[in-house]
Amino acid sequence: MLEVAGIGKDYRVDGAVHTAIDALSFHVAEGELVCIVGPSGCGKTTLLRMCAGLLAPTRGTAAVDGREVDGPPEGTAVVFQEYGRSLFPWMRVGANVELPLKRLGLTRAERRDRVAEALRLVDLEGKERAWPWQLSGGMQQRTAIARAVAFRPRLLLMDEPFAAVDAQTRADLEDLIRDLWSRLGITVVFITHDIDESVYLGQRVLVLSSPPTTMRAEIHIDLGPDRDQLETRSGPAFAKLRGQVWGEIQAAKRDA
Amino acid sequence: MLEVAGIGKDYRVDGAVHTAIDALSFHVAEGELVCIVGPSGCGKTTLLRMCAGLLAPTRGTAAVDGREVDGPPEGTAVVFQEYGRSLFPWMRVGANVELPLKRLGLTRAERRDRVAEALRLVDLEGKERAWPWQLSGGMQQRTAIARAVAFRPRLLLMDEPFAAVDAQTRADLEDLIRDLWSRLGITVVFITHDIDESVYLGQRVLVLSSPPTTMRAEIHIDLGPDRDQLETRSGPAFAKLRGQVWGEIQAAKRDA
Amino acid sequence: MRSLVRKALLAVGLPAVLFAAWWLASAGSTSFYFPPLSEIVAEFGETWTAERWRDDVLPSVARLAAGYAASCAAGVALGLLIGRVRWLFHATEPVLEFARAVPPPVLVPVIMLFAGIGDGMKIAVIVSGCLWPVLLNTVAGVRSVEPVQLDTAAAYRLGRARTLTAVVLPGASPRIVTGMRQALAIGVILMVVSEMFAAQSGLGFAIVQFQRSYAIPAMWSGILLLGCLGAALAALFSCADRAVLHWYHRQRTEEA
Amino acid sequence: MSSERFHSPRPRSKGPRPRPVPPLFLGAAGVAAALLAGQLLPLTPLVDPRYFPTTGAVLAALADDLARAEFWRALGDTLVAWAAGLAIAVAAGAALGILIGSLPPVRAATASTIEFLRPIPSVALVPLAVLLFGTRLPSTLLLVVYAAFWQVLVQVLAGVRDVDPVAADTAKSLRLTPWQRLAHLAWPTALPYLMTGVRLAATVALVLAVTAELVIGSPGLGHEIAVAQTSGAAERMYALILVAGALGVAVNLGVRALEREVLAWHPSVRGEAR
Amino acid sequence: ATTAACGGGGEAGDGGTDAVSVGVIPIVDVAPIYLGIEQGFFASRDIEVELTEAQGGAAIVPGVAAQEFDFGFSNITSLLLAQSAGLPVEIVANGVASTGVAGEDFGAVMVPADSPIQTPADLAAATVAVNTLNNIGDTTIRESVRLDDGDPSGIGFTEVAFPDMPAQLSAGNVDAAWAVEPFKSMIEAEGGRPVAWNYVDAAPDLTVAAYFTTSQLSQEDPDLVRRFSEAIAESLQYATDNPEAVRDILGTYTDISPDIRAALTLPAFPAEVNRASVERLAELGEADGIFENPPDVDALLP
Ligand SMILES: Nc1ncnc2c1ncn2[C@@H]1O[C@H](COP(=O)(O)OP(=O)(O)OP(=O)(O)O)[C@@H](O)[C@H]1O
Ligand SMILES: Nc1ncnc2c1ncn2[C@@H]1O[C@H](COP(=O)(O)OP(=O)(O)OP(=O)(O)O)[C@@H](O)[C@H]1O
Ligand SMILES: [Mg+2]
Ligand SMILES: [Mg+2]
Repeated sequence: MLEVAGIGKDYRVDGAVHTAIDALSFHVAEGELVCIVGPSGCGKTTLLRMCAGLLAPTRGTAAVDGREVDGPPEGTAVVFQEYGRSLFPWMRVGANVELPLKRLGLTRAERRDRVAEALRLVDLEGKERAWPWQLSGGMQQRTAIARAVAFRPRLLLMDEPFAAVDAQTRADLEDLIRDLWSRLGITVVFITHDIDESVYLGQRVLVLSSPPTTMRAEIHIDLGPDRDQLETRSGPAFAKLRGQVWGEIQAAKRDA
Repeated sequence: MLEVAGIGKDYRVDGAVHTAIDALSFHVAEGELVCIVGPSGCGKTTLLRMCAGLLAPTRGTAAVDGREVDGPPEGTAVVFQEYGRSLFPWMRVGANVELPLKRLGLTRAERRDRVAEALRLVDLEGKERAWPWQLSGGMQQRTAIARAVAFRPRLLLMDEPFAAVDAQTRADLEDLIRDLWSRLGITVVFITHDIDESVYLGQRVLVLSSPPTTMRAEIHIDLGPDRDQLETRSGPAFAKLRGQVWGEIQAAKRDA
Repeated sequence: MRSLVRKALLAVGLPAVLFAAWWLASAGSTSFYFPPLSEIVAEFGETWTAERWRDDVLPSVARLAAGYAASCAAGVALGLLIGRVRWLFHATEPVLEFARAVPPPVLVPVIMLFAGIGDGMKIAVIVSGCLWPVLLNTVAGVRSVEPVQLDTAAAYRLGRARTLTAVVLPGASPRIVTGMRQALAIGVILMVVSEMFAAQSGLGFAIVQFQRSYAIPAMWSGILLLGCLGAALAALFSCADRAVLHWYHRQRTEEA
Repeated sequence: MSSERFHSPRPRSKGPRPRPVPPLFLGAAGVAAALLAGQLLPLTPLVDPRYFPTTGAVLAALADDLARAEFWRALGDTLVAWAAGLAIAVAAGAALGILIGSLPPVRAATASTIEFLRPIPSVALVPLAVLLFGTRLPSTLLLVVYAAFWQVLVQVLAGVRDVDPVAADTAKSLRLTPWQRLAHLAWPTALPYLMTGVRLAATVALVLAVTAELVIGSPGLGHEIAVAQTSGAAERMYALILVAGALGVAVNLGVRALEREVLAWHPSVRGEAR
Repeated sequence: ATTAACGGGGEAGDGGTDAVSVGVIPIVDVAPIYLGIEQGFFASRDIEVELTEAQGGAAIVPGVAAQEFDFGFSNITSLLLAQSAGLPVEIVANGVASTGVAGEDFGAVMVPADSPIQTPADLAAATVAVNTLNNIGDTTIRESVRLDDGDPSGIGFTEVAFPDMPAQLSAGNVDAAWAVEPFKSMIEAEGGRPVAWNYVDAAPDLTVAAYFTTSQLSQEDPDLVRRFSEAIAESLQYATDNPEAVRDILGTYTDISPDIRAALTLPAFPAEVNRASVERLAELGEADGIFENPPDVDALLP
């Protein structure tokens, strides 16, 4: 599904070249759920934006379904780290969620249903007519998630999507994403800085190094398809994997 | 130090009145570190903005040092949840951090030193000349923290200040705040949605209910003054407190 | 209700003071070109009779409306195009800057060559001046649309047309409205200028005639009328602005 | 934000992406196209070359002018009136705009007066200007400043209003002094608006400088245009207009350079810089 | 040798030269004053003239009223208008006059070659371009139409600046245009033809324009005004005697091309204002209702 080959990105900063990502290669299979973790500023967002076709790589390529990415691939939804800025302040919450649906050839009723359902799933029922700036930070972030959910993408790219919500809501949203993923068979790339979350959610966790960024480790999460917030998290396998990821991140930071 | 008495806030939404905060009363003593947790959208940010004198309460009052708050009190620093928008895009990172120092009557050299030190503390050494939009999300958030740290406030109000940083950095920043707090004797009000964090950091954790918000619980964290990321967190007392806070939040959400 | 009264008082307060000052300062003036305000006011009633309104004022205002509407439409359309298509921006900029710098007294004869001397010419003259503030502001607005919003539109593949209408246009609208506000007064000015050429009637024509025939109080009354016209149009414009950009203004005035 | 943003999905192409054409070249191409149109249009039956001379004829007249000392003196006079008028208008417009814009009560109280004064045409003020200042530079300046000032003021007023609410809260919570809030919040926010205002005012000032010279007869390009006009010398008139237009283009180049400097942080410029 | 007194105001320097500023329109009509300066007619009367070229009355009349200019040049109807409106202006010297000969005047109502308009009466339902409405052009044209037994009330007068008339006429935007030199010659060069000689029709040897000042100056410094008038009179005489010099000097302050300069019809430059023609213009203006109060010709004339 998503094939990243030797991708790298240099930013020009005041004339000098700053290598954010050196070279990264990995593959995400169709219907897989991969989490990406790494130190702050290591290039996760950069990587995601290159995969989404929003940023041209300096070297290497990303390909979706075998086609090199040179613009956002069809059927992709992105939840941006800057959730607040990615909502359109001139549209109410409902319209924000509905906007991407408009080109899918749905009837008005279908769209309305999808919007209502998505908002219900992120616990924002009845907030259709609110303006984005009338929402709390976490509610804004959930609106952005609802927009992606309503779109029913084939490929879902999420950049720290639960950073602004409380622990309980976060757990609910994690289960929501896993549920959607397993039910609809979508492919998910999930950036997070919460190690527990990465282990709980993913089939695989990719750990990035500090910049110039390379792949530090690739950890398979063999916790099985059925996961539960209480049981899974309290098991010894979870603790072991958790420790493994934590160790890699610490090592990544130390090496910087 | 900070005395909140029967404070409440109603927002007008499309003509209707939406009670975000019903009534809250609590006291934060001089030199205390209090964490506030609560479900997403319960009014934490609203409360903080009222304490900071940025938002007029509908009822009740907040008072700092016995003086009712009707504008930002002197010696207060706020770290906003929308860290990205609270940085001035027309100033480089160094200038952003330096800005509040300009009215403190420091020499240029003193200011420069404070800026450099604050940036070093949040692990952004050498980023003085970068523009905010050249930083990753986590780096922007750390810049906002550095601005507050460099200011050396008497009262520090933080709204989910570590939401965008990775686990390791988060732990470092937690220790930084605890260190500053204990060394400088500042008063800290810290909003977070990370339960572990609230227990690890605070002397007291206030749990808010769902809107219309009231105080759900006030939990004293008797973990002593010296805390350690590994030891403290792995102790049974920590687990108990953690469970207690978690239970309250779940109950808060359930009652909604 | 109270605020309405307050607004009205604020709106007429300063003009009333200035008017009174003018009245006092000019009372007993013997200067030919600066007659007493009392004389001008007396002249106002005599000059601007119903007949004059029908024959001079209303046709002028109709031309103004036509020219203004055309400028806004053309300015926004061109501005969106030029602002979005970078090569077009660079290719057209010098030519447009050139056209902008040609003064109406030499431009009008050229316009007359192409558009004759009827209403078409006068409307063209109004457009020749009103276009620029709208165009420049639209281009600037389009180019400063929040990048994350453009990324969102691109990621969901909204398509050119929808990105333009749902994202770029509203994103640039605060600037566009500023341009339109500028253009309003310029339109009134060019309405007068256009009637200095090949005219037989009109508000501007009348003022110029008064000036030429040394009917100075009548000329002043015409200038007063122009001012009133401008203020009235601006008031209308503000209402429209509040309605169209309510999301923008409310976000900014909510709590301040 | 994104340095090399992909725009819309492009047809895929292997190999290096084509280098973008440099802006200067595109601008030159645009000018060339316009000049060519100016050459060809009068050769069609649409317009009469006697009244709308071909580019070639105009350039020839321009070459004659460039050799004359009076032309350069006139150009200098116009530039002085323009630069002085623009400087005053921009300084006053920016200062008053920031001030009025940051003080809501003042803003509310002055709004109607501003809207009343704005639509009063400078040309209607000609006799008054002459009466007050005679036919020399101050008269021209009065008209130039009166026209250009409003352009700057209105832009800056809108710019100050654009302050991001979170940034405003930040400034408040930092307890910045009123002066610091002006300098570090209102001013930078209004700056992109001001730059547009400067670009509008720059040409309006030029237009008014020329017009005032034309009508009042104070020395300058406008006066030369008036002489050419009243003599029926179409080629020379268009040559002089060409000069006025070229001044406009030059002014714009200057403002663009200034923009790149002072708005380096702004999305509209930073996307382009790379 | 002259010692320049500081400008503005024209106060007589003690025993020195009076600096005098004059507002003029850079057209054929003011050639004599340029000639007079060149010939030293002013210098010999201890006057140093500084000319300011304005586009029209909008700047000159207030300029004179504010004593920014000591003297100005304006057409008679405009001066009558100013006088009737209460502006204290006085004519001090003649400016320019019609040649008084139909077919050989410096201004005429022109039509394109193929126009159906043949006589002044045909203008009755036409659109006619004049440089300024409610001024000397339309009042005299109405008279031409009346004299030809037409009804002038139906004429559609439209303001078009003289320089734009040839183009507008050939574009068909107006049926006829009242043009003066050099534009009259230009229209003729394109095949246009005159249909009415409105100056000639209005009055014999019509005085078209004159030099004027404020009553204040003429009272304060009658000597200066007298010397200025004499110098102008001498200049007018010189221009009358040396038409070639007039054509030559046009090349210095206008851009009129040499062939047009050679071909154009020069106006007459009599030394004296034709009082009867001024009265006639006042009557015509009054008949057309362009004055608010009847002008006082006696007060206006020297
Ligand atoms: N537009 C830009 N110009 C220059 N440098 C940039 C730009 N955007 C990002 N960078 C740099 O690239 C590096 C990676 O940034 P990126 O936003 O991808 O990090 P991240 O992994 O998402 O971090 P975080 O977890 O903090 O969001 C950082 O060092 C950042 O400073
Ligand atoms: N400007 C506003 N207008 C109307 N309602 C508002 C406004 N700001 C906040 N609210 C509402 O007030 C409630 C509390 O918002 P607040 O931002 O204080 O929540 P919070 O506790 O900070 O949530 P989070 O953890 O998600 O940031 C929410 O229901 C929100 O919708
Ligand atoms: Mg990131
Ligand atoms: Mg919040």
